[in-house]
Amino acid sequence: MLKIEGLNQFYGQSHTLWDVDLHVQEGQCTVLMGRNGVGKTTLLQCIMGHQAVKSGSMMLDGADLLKASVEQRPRMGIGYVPQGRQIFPLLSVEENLQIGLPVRARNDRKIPDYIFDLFPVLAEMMHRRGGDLSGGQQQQLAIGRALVVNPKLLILDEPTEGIQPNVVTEIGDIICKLNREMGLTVLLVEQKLPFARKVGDHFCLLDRGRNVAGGEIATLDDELVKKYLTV
Amino acid sequence: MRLLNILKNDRGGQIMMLVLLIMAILVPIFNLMVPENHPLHVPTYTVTLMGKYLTLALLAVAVDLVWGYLGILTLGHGAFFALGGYAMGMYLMRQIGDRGVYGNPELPDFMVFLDWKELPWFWQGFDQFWFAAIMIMLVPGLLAFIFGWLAFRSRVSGVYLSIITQAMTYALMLAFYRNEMGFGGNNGLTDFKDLVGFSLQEDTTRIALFVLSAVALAIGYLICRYLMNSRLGRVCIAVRDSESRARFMGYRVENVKLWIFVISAMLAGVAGALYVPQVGIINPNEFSPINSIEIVVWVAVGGRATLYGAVIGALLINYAKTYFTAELPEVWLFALGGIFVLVTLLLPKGVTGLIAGLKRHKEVPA
Amino acid sequence: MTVNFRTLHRYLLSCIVIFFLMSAGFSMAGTAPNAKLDEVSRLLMSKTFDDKSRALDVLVEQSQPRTAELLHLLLDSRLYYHKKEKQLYIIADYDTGKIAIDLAGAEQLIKKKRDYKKIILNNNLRGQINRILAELGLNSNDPQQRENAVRDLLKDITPDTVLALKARFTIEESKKVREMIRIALAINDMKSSDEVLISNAIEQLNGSLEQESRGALVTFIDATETLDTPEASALNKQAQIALKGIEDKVQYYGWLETLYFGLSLGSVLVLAGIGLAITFGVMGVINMAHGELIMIGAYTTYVIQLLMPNHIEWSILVAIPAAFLVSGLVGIAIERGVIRFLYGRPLETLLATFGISLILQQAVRSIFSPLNRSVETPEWMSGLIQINPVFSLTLSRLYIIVFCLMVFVALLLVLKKTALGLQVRAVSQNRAMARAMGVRSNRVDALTFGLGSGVAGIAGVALSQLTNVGPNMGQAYIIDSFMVVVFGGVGNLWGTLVAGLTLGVANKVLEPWAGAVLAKVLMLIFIILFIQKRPRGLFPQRGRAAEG
Amino acid sequence: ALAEETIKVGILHSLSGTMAISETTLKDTMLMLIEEQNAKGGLLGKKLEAVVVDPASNWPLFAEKARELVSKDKVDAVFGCWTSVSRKSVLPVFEETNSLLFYPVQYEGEESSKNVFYTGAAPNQQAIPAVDYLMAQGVERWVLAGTDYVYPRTTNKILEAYLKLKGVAAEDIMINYTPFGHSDWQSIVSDIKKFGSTGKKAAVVSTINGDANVPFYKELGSQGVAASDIPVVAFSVGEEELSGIDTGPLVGHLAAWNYFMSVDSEANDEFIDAWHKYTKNEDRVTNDPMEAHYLGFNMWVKAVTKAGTTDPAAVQEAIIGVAVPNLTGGYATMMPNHHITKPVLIGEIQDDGQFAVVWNTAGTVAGDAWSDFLEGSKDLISDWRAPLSCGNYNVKTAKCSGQNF
Amino acid sequence: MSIISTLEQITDRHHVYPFLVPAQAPKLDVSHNVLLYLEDITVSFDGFKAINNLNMYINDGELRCIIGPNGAGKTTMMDIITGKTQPDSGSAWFGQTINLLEMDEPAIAQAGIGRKFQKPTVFEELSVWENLELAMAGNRNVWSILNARLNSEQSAMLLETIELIGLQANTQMLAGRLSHGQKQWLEIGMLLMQKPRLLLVDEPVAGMTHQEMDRTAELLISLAGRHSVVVVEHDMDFVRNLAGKDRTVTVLHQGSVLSEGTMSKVQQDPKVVEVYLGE
Ligand SMILES: Nc1ncnc2c1ncn2[C@@H]1O[C@H](COP(=O)(O)OP(=O)(O)OP(=O)(O)O)[C@@H](O)[C@H]1O
Ligand SMILES: Nc1ncnc2c1ncn2[C@@H]1O[C@H](COP(=O)(O)OP(=O)(O)OP(=O)(O)O)[C@@H](O)[C@H]1O
Ligand SMILES: [Mg+2]
Ligand SMILES: [Mg+2]
Repeated sequence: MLKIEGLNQFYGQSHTLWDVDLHVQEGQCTVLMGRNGVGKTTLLQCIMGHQAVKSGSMMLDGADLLKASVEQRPRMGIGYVPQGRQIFPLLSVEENLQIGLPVRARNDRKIPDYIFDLFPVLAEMMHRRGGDLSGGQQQQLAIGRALVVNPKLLILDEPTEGIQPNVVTEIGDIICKLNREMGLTVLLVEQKLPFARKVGDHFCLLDRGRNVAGGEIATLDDELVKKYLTV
Repeated sequence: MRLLNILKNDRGGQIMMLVLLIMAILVPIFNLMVPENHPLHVPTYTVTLMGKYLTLALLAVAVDLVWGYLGILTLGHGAFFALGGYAMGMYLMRQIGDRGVYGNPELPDFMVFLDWKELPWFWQGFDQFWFAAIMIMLVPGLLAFIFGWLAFRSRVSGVYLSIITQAMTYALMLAFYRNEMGFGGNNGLTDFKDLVGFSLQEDTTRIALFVLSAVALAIGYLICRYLMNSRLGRVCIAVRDSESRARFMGYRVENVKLWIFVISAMLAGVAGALYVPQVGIINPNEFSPINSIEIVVWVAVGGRATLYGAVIGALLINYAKTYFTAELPEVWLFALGGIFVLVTLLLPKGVTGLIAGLKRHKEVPA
Repeated sequence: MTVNFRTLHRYLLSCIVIFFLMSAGFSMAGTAPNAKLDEVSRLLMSKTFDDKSRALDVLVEQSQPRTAELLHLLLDSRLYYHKKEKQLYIIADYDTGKIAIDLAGAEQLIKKKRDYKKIILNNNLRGQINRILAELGLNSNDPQQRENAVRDLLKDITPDTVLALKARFTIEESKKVREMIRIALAINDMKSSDEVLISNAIEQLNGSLEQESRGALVTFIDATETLDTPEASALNKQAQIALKGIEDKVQYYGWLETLYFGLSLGSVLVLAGIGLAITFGVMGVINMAHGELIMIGAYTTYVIQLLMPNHIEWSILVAIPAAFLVSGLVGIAIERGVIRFLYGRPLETLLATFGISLILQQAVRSIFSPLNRSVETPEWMSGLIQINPVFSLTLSRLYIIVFCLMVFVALLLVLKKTALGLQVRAVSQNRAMARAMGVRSNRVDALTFGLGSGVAGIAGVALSQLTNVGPNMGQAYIIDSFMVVVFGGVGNLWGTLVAGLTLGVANKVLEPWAGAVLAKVLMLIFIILFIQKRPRGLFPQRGRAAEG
Repeated sequence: ALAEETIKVGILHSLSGTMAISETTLKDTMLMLIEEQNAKGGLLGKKLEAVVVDPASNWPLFAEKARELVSKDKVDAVFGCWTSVSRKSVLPVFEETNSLLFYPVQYEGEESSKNVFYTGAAPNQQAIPAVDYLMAQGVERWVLAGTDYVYPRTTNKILEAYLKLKGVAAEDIMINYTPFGHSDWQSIVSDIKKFGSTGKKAAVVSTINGDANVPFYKELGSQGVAASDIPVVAFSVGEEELSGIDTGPLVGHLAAWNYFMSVDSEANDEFIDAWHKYTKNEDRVTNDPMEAHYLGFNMWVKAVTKAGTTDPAAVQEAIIGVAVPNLTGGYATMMPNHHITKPVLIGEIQDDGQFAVVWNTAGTVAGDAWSDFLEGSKDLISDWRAPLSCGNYNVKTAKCSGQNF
Repeated sequence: MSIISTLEQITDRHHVYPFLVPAQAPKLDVSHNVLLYLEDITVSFDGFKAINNLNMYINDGELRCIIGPNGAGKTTMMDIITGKTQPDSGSAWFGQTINLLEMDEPAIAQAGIGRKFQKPTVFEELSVWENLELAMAGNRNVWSILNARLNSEQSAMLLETIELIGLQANTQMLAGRLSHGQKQWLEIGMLLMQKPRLLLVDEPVAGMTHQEMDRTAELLISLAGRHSVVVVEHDMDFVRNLAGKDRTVTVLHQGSVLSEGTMSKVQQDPKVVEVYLGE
């Protein structure tokens, strides 16, 4: 579904991503892994168009993503849960969710109920300002918000960060459910191995901006972990 | 030696000091020694003009100190400048003595014809230069202290602070326009005759004022640079970045802001005091909010948080103004406005940003 | 409550008069030349005002059927004379008109405009004419006119007028006019020496807010102060009580008036600031060109009036959408051309928009000249609603208050109820994330800035009715606009409304006490101190995010 | 070498900022006058050349630009300034460089400089006759409303003294000052209304300046203050200002000037025609300060011709006593105190934006540098002829103060 | 205050205005071996009780883990301790003598309470080095920071810390350009430089790999003893690691303490399992 090849990216002078390849298969859950600062977030930002790309190609279902503007990407079916949540702090929870409505089909511009089933706390806090929520609540809101645009590809940047364990489990279940039952393709950045193992089908390892390994999640062995995920 | 140390990592500052030094030596020579019709002769008109630019540059440095480094977008710094100017103006008025048109030895002319019977209390003492010299720093400093003490303690920040600084200068402007205030109303203070005994009409006095302005700018610059090179400077940037984080680290943000603000106001006061004898008039218009906004614009054009950028910006824009108002009197606002727009669009870091490239000066860890 | 469309009514009247004259003229053309009318003409053509005054006297003595008509012609400066022919002419429209009509109704083509000289009046003559018309008006068919006539006569009551009033009283049907006449007669009675009459008169004047009633009471009190007969002091007491009652009422209306002035000043502030509440408050652009966008709106009004010189009445209604469009488009151009490159650098927007404001000012100076332009106030907006003699509401201000509220409500709806409102807030809080949610930030920015600018333009239409339309008008409002927006709390429309109205009313309450300058200074000091108490304005953004 | 071919004339009027509204016209007037003079063959056989600068309504900039004109452009005379403060700002420059300034606007008086020629009205050429006129019309109560700066303050001080001298009681005088550009006149107009409704006839003497006038008159109109009830006589509202106001509701209010566009004279017709031709606009109006420049320029031309040189010292001497025709059909003469003689006219606003003259002084009035009604200046006289050569000679102490040239 | 009493105050030459009293906190007194007392604290936002009658005591030198569902009020509690939020009622004492509720943020920080925020907050426009330098303990009045110079000992300490947080390669980098995880480390480093008596650490390992977590845990454990440390974290492995066998773990829920005890005890608490741990 998403096919990235030979991607290079620079922050000013510093070369951050080096010829990165990433293939995300339809209906699968791919986990992007790597140490702090290797460029995972940067890669996702490139997919979302927040960072300019120096060279390389990026296709979504055969459409050239690089040609699409940032605001077209959600319309092409990408939902994004950024690192650090990026909630609109002064909008209410409801408004945070409503932002994505215009992307939905014309006759279906309402927040889907299943989001509140997934995250009951959102329904509870409907009218509170997003910025007032606790860190974990914000994270749930961010996932809910990404689901509003009816994505076919859901991109999550460390979604379990700061979330209570039972909800982490739940989020894992939800991702699995979305992925397996509703056929949503998922691209996930995750540091926590058990979680990654639980939800992921594929993995992709980055180190200092380069691909170093990838494949079925089962092939992610201790050696790789030791080499690329420990300090 | 300590002095040079201040400028150690400050290329722009070094060049500026050098230029100032050369100017302070050459300009008097070219004005006084070179005969009038020689091509190298610098007319007194130009000297005074340059002197004026230098005082404005000092003002811009003062604004850069609080805006560039501390993030306080002050839209009222003109007030401190004007107060310094008024203190100097009052001294100059008292110097006129009985040479006013009404020949009253005590009262300035405007008081005579508005029928004031005696000198108001706040005019007392201004016949002494030392007193005036103290007031030039003290009055703006005190106002900045009171204002800052109130505002920073109650954590007014951002645009709220900007707007109340604007309100401050606006209120002062309206108040000074009132003739009852005893500062000459709209006409302000004019017709100065001499400064510590030297006639303001003499070329030598003007040269002296010019050199004095250059020295004041240099000293002001060094003070600011010294402050910003110190850890205090880094705390300022930290405060600009995230005030609350700095507080949680134990810094008394309000005190840091207050002192920098006061120092900046005093520098502005000195600039105003040197400005007034060179332009020959001080009037409430100097308090006008638009003036204060313009100062900020100079700094932005030059490049924020570099100090020397403020100098460059002030000189550039004021020279442009002088030039355009004579060469394009009918449409010069187009040119000036155009410059502002283009600089923002094309040079996000101001003129100095263009010069210095993207390189950022960093102190190497000891 | 009487609506006083003074000018409108005068205008209508003179139309009727002209029609009358033209139809009457033909029938009179054949009659023998009227010697007296000739004398009037001669006197009117004289250079001295004394002669003209005498002409009026002659007119009245004669009680010509055409007296009223002639007087109206004079008042409306439609009466001219030919320098050489020494004859009076009526010229309906001197600037563009081609035809002059003499008193006999004969038309004549104007060959050289400068040959015809207007018959110039001075204020005394105008006063005289108005008095004559008032006396004539006493017998008018319109009760409103009769009431006005009596009110005019109040100013100077002579035995003649008393007779006329008494005569009128016996046949007068309108209750209001009768009441008015009663007051007039009572004022006259105050001068008599009959105690019963005076006592009744005081009774009658009790509660009357007419200026002259108060005057009569004051005079009476002053005159009887020193007399110490029991009757006189009783009457004096009675008069004082009546006066006190009147003055209390006057004071009460004085407060109402101050409140009204305050609200109207406040609504001007709100109108000026509310566009900025969007561009600055919501979008975060420190828009120094806001004042110039107001100015563009005002100039649009001017241009519209130029385009439809014969429909000044409607021009304002056309100008509102036009100004919204023009200013809005200029705003969009500014946004697309400059500001969009500056998002995330709010301080730089100050620099750029400052530059833009200079350019716009100079552009207006180059296109329209540096002079102020004259924008006419349509008839339906001028005049006042006279509630009573001491309290009236100026119509133009009333419209502006209402207009301000309408604009406010409309904006509130746009921001609260439309997707645009939500999107613009999202964009201003986190641009990158908003885009990642599919918000077309370019469009949103352009539209929002256009909206704010358009509203500024609308404010310009309103301001053109109150003040200068010139290249500097923007500068006059920019500071106040920022004060209002910030005082109310950035990003809060309600704040802007409340702040504007509060500042307006407070200013007007302070003004009589401190004078206009000090009042303003005090307001500024108040704002400074208030911000110390509430560092985020009247209606602050609350919550974790706002605290930073 | 080329520079010597022309005689340079400096024009120092704000073309931007708050004063551009008034001053731009004067710049055009000067350009027109210079063009006409060149068409007549120039001066002393040389062409005149105008040097225009923009002091941008900024007072220190006025001084700077004045110095630039004099020392850099080497102009022979400068025509310019409008506000008092701009004049005060440039005054030392002209005195220091001993060059000439022609100042065309009515002002508060209390000044007489060797280097300045005041071609506008002094208070005795405007304010006092206006009050006399109103008094003759039966006005008994007076509102003196002005913008808070020196001109209104001085004028009102003079008027107050004058009115009291004429027996007006203190409670019949109301004085009110407003800031520059004051735009909300509701309360003040309402107060005026109240002040004027006590039965005694009241009038407003307005020294309101510039931009504040439009909202003031609009408010008068909308609160229904008619000229026949409470006339307003203004000293700073001329045809130019009226062209920015809808004059319909203002008919009958007054202004006192030394010239009106509507004045019926041949010179005036010619001047207006020339102006229309020069500006290519039939609707442009003329006003009093324009006439002042007309007079000042012609006086300067005549004085230069008389002296045979543009040397300021020579011109200063030659110009005293020079008389040139004014636009109202008489003559204006430069007096020894550097003020000129002028007729005083009172005009009423008409609905076409013009003034109709309703009264005028029999002859011309000489401008008085020092008011006879002010304590400090009663004893001062000004005479720039030798041997006195002093702008502020105190007849009591026989001293001349404050000259350092 | 009435005008009269104000006047009296002004004329009373012995009256000392609060603003004239130097903002010097009294000396820390931990004679009862308790460093932090939180008693009966309640906070509500627009009617919502974020903290409800909270009582908690932290011993001197203790390492305390606090866990609890999202929105339980953990961060809010830290806000109260550090002076960011004023509670509606209750008391907070630092040692026996220092009343935290009467002090503002800088005073509290200077008294010896340091904090790491949930969302990493560093000075983005200063370099890593400068961030740490500013955090370094020392006199914080304006005059002394103006004259402050790094001595060699301090520099060495800085370098040591940088090494500890693994940012050697980024010393001169602007902190704003660090990745999320790097910022976390930097903030921990800043906290260390500050040498506080009490460290409040809000979710220090969010965004770190497992191995980094272990390092962090080690670091925090090594700090305990000399300092008191309060750690909020959702990662149970990390918490287990920290709490070891005998350290106290507090579970907050809906603004008050739900359960307290050793890790194993807490883990077994069915209420905790229900609202927090799951399974
Ligand atoms: N705006 C920026 N400018 C310069 N360099 C940056 C910027 N943002 C990130 N970097 C650098 O790019 C590298 C990759 O950062 P990125 O945020 O993609 O890391 P990450 O893999 O997501 O790490 P983490 O797990 O900590 O979130 C880091 O070394 C960081 O310092
Ligand atoms: N300023 C505020 N206005 C309104 N509600 C607030 C505010 N601050 C906090 N809250 C609410 O108080 C509750 C406690 O928040 P807090 O951030 O302390 O939780 P937490 O325990 O830190 O959660 P997490 O583990 O998710 O970070 C939350 O429900 C939050 O929505
Ligand atoms: Mg990341
Ligand atoms: Mg938290």
